[in-house]
Amino acid sequence: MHKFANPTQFMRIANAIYPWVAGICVLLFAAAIPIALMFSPPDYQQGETVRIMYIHVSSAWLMMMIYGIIAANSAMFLIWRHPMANLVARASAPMGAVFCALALITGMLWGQPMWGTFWVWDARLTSTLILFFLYIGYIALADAFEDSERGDKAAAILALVGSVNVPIIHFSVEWWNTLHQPSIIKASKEGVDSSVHSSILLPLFLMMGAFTMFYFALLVLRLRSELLAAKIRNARLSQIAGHSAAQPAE
Amino acid sequence: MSVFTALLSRDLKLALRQSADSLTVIAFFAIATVLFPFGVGPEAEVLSRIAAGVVWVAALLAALLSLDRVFTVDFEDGTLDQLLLNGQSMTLVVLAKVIAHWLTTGVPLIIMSPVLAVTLQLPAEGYGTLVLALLLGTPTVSLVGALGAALVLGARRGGVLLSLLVLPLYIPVLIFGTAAVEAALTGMPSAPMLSILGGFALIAVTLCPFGTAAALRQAAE
Amino acid sequence: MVFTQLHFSVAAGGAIVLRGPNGSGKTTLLRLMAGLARPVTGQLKWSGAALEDSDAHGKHLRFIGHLDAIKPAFTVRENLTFWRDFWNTGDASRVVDAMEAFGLAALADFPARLLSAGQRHRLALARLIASPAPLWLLDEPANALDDRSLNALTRTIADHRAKGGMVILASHGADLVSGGTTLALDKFTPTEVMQWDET
Amino acid sequence: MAFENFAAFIDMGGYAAWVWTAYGLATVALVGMLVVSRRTLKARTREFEEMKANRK
Repeated sequence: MHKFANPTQFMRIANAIYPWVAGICVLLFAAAIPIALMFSPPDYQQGETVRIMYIHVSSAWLMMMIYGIIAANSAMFLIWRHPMANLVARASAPMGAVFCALALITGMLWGQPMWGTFWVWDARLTSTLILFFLYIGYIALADAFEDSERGDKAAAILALVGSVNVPIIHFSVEWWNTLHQPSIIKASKEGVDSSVHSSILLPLFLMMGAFTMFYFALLVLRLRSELLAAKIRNARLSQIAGHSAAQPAE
Repeated sequence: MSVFTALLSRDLKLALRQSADSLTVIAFFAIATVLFPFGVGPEAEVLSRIAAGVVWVAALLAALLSLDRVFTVDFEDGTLDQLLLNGQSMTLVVLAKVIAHWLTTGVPLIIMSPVLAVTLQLPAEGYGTLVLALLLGTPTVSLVGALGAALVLGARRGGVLLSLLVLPLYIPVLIFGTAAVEAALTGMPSAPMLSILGGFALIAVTLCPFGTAAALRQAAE
Repeated sequence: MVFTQLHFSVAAGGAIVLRGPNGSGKTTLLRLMAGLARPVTGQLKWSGAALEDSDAHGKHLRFIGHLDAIKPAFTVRENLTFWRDFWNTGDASRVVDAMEAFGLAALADFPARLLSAGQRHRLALARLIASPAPLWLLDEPANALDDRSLNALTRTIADHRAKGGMVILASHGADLVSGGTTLALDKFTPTEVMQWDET
Repeated sequence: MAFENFAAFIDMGGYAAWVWTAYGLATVALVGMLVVSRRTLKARTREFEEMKANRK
């Protein structure tokens, strides 16, 4: 584990697997898109709108996976002070927020034809919305300080707090939803769940795989640029330190 | 324990001397609640349906308003550095601060809530549960809020950022707090919701002080 | 953060004066020693044992920084009493001793918001006497002090050392200690905060 | 193939507006992230190279 804490080591491995990840990502997309859009059959209840589900569920999967990755890396950063873990968390957060937004929007686009309205206070949509706010809070907090190290630590603590809270929020919203929701929506939701068969699973897994690989490939790119930013910042800092120490001699 | 008692009594004394601060929060609570009848109309049926929710939301917003100053003043005048050097435990310091905050804002909010509920036509069965729910829910509000306040110390736009961080975390308290009152109104037992609120408070009191202490330490660094 | 290869220790009754230009890291070093900041690498030892728990380290020391930690709504006496109660070292009568030592006795029941900058600084320094601790970390303690207060401070530091106390202070002005070690911080090369290997 | 002809494919069983908007937005989001990330990477690489050159 500690081997990965060294940025040079980490990036050497990351750069080595990057072409593979990117390649697999392209292949998966090449397979997933035609199957999801053309070759898979429409759902007997949902009709063609089931095709939205492939990207909706994939986005939702990534927003949760990325939150997990951020929380785990924040813990590693706070406990062992691995600089790389911090960079992984910070580079991931904007992507998590985008996938979260995508899950919300595709969920709405799926809900309109199915439920007749863009927004219902469905447990999943509501939890997703709250998770989106958590992402925005994380990103805002990480960027709110003049001293970037403070932002790193504050955001890492927030991510850990969030990771305790996400299950609690999810449970609360789920419970609240069963208390308030009329049964019609529940029924149509169960329709989706019970109709999960192989013709849907294949494009779904392909799409989820493609999205996941896309995230990892982009993560490597973003890590490179975060590392460069850190180098630039450090170079500037040492210039300032050099100047002030040189002053009395002049 | 000297750390805890000294700090708690200092904060209470300060709050008493600057009682305008607490009164402002209460005034905000009242104003925010009173806005709702103007927004939804004065019909007793509508108001009594939303009364519990409105009181809870307004209480959360009022508490949020007061959180800003929990650590900011101490941070700016150097007191926080000295508190960090307490020699015993930072968790005790945090607990003293949180309890002081709860006593100076949570308790006044609870006392004020039945009065505001009257203006919103809350049926008679609801008052006991509303006060109980607030009593069990506001400690979590103070604990989680203090954590948020510690995280945004020294941040740009700290106040707005604080609400962005803390409000989503308040949703579970809000859900069960209003559900408890609703249960009481429909003649169902409200004990399960109240015990869940108590459970939240227990989780918060075991975890939040550590997080807050860590956040305060890194704020001073 | 800004120094490398810095190694020093202070014995009972000893004193260290940190000297260096602005930005050389005197404050940073004092805060590191107080446990308020953590070194990227390196160790802080107390009586030969490495300090792991920064919470407990607080009881060894008093730190007087640029910010005075004074509540303007409290009187001078209340401000001091709170800190004495908070740390709970020394008896309650020391609050009065502390005010006398720094010429604040006449102001005891005035609200601190009426104090001048110099008086506020003296009130901050009075905490050293009100609630004693073996190690004093003082950041530019001579700032804003007149000659009489400067003498009071010099005397207080000498008393503290005579009783086996230690003092580490940052200063670019007056000499407040006799026979202490001087540590010139500009000799240590500044380095990068986090070192990255070139790829 | 789930569709009889190209027109049916475009029509998506009457749900064209929803399905194509969803896929369109997903494309915009993914391509957008890729473009933004690559652009910052390039900008930072350039800045870093310039700093190195200036130092020497």
